[in-house]
Amino acid sequence: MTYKVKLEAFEGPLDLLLHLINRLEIDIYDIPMAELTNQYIEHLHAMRVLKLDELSEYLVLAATLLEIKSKMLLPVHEGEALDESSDFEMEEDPRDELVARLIEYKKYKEAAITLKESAEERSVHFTKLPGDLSQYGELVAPETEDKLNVFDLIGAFQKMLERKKLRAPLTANIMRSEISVSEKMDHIMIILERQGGSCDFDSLFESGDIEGLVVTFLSLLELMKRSDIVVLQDNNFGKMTVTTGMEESYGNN
Amino acid sequence: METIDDRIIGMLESFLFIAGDDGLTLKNISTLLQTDEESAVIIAEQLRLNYENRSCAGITLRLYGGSYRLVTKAEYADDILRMLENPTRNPITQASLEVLAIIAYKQPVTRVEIDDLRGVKSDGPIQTLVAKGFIMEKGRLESSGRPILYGTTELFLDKFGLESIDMLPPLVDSDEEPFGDTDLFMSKFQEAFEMTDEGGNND
Amino acid sequence: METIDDRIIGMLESFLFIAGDDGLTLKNISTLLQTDEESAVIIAEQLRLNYENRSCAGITLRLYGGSYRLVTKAEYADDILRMLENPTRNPITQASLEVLAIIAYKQPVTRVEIDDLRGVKSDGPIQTLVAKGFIMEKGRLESSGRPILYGTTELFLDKFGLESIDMLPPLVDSDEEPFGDTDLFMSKFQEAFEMTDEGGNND
Repeated sequence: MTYKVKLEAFEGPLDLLLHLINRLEIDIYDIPMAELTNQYIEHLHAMRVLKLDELSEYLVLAATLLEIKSKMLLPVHEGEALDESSDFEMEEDPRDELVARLIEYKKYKEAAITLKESAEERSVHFTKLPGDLSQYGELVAPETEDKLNVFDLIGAFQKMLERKKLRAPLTANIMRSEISVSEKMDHIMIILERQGGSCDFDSLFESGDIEGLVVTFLSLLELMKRSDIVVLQDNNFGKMTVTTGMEESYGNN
Repeated sequence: METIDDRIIGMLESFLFIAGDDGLTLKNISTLLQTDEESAVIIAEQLRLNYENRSCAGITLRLYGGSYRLVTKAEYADDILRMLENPTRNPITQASLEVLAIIAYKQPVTRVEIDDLRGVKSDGPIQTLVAKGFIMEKGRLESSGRPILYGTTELFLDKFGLESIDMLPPLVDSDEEPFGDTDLFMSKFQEAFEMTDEGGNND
Repeated sequence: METIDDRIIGMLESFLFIAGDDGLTLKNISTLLQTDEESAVIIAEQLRLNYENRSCAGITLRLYGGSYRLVTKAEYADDILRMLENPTRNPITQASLEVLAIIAYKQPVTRVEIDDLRGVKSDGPIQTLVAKGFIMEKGRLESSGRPILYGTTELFLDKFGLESIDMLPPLVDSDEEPFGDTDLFMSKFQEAFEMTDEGGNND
């Protein structure tokens, strides 16, 4: 039988074994060692083109599989297997330890899936930044008598990254859809008109998020290119002034 | 008690609103409302019910990691994602999830125990989980090498929507029966009567 | 128009909730609700009326400086001041802890860099941390204004139980798993198996 298998990434030899057991529809409590070992080694073979050091853990398990397989081939077992009543002695089964390991691992693998679902459920609930109470007074921080925990630092840092995500979008995303360069160009010209033909370069950049500032800057460049405005600077690092291009004295190259 | 004063519910809402994602513990709430914790639970539950019963409410109350937080209702998630800059959710790899599950259920636990359970080295995932603030050192094992014992953090509980570590769903085996050794034996016993061939590939 | 859909009111509440102190302009609101500004005004007004008419509401809607904001009701102002005296859990405030984390990991670092990273001014927490002796001036940056460079102190190491600053657990951005190699390995591994696989013919 030939079929295509799309394999997910394996998390280790036990994960690979579970995958094979599942795919081959093997009963985990009665693993056909020969078949499973062959399949496992076939997979290892394909993996061998990859990094060897990452394979070492897989190889250790391969050795275990082979050992179990050979133990099961011992004639004592075959003889007993013919006799139904001797099944009570299956606690001696060389596969027991492996089965126990697989089952234990599987439990946590499934718990991981549950955790992931739980995290997904949680992720549809958004919360807000704490309100700013600084205008009412200092937050009182009690004296730090005990040892503090480094992991609190990490927690604080991660929380801050989360908060930044909440803070950024509300300004940025909305702005982007709203203000185009051409709109901003009109806006700048209106400001210039109101202020009698000139204004501080900096004043155009006083508010807005990064997107907004970039749009403002692009608009200025475009206006300069069209010679609608001229940007003047008295000396290096001096204040820059934006004026409407009316003032002929500076020309408009 | 039968009728909770409207004003105290409003007060709790205002506190929770200010606290935002810091949330408030039951202790915080009872201190702030100047009441005992038992009453605080009842008031919080009434606030939650108010939100749930009001279809025009965009927010509701949740308890994560021991802290009550106001959060937006799930039904608006897509609308909110629309306005978020970078709606990609924090990806966590399968390996990290496995390690996290082991730590959550077996804590405190050493790296070696985790490695043994998974059959692979778990240094990488552990490092990631520490950096994400989901796990932390909970002391050292008093044995040779004094290995670090790991446990989960409150941030883990928050991000995974758990009220407390006791609220983790019980570990289950994929088969319906949560079986011990006896059951393992019994199922083997049964199988032995059903079929004896090693191949088992009868499809 | 006569009867406003409950859902859109809830949606507006959820948006305003997340916007917090920043608030939303009418234009923002109409964009987000995908409606015109006239309707947005009506929806916002309905939300405001809901808050005002509900005596158990702790928050309400206000229009300040062109932005709609959810705010706590005036009647709870005195109660909220209690929150200043009853800080939650940590013996050090969340804000200070954030600033301390940034300084610990990124030192030497200027106030402006810290502000940028947090997205809020950090003068207060920095002052507190200097006063507590956790951080100190470690020189000046040779650029315009010669801003102060901050770093952590011995006391910081002592209080946080660190032998040296190198003993801080590694930190990664939450978005990236630090183990590119593993992923590369896995993707190669997957590639290797994307091909046709001979299975089940080995008895």
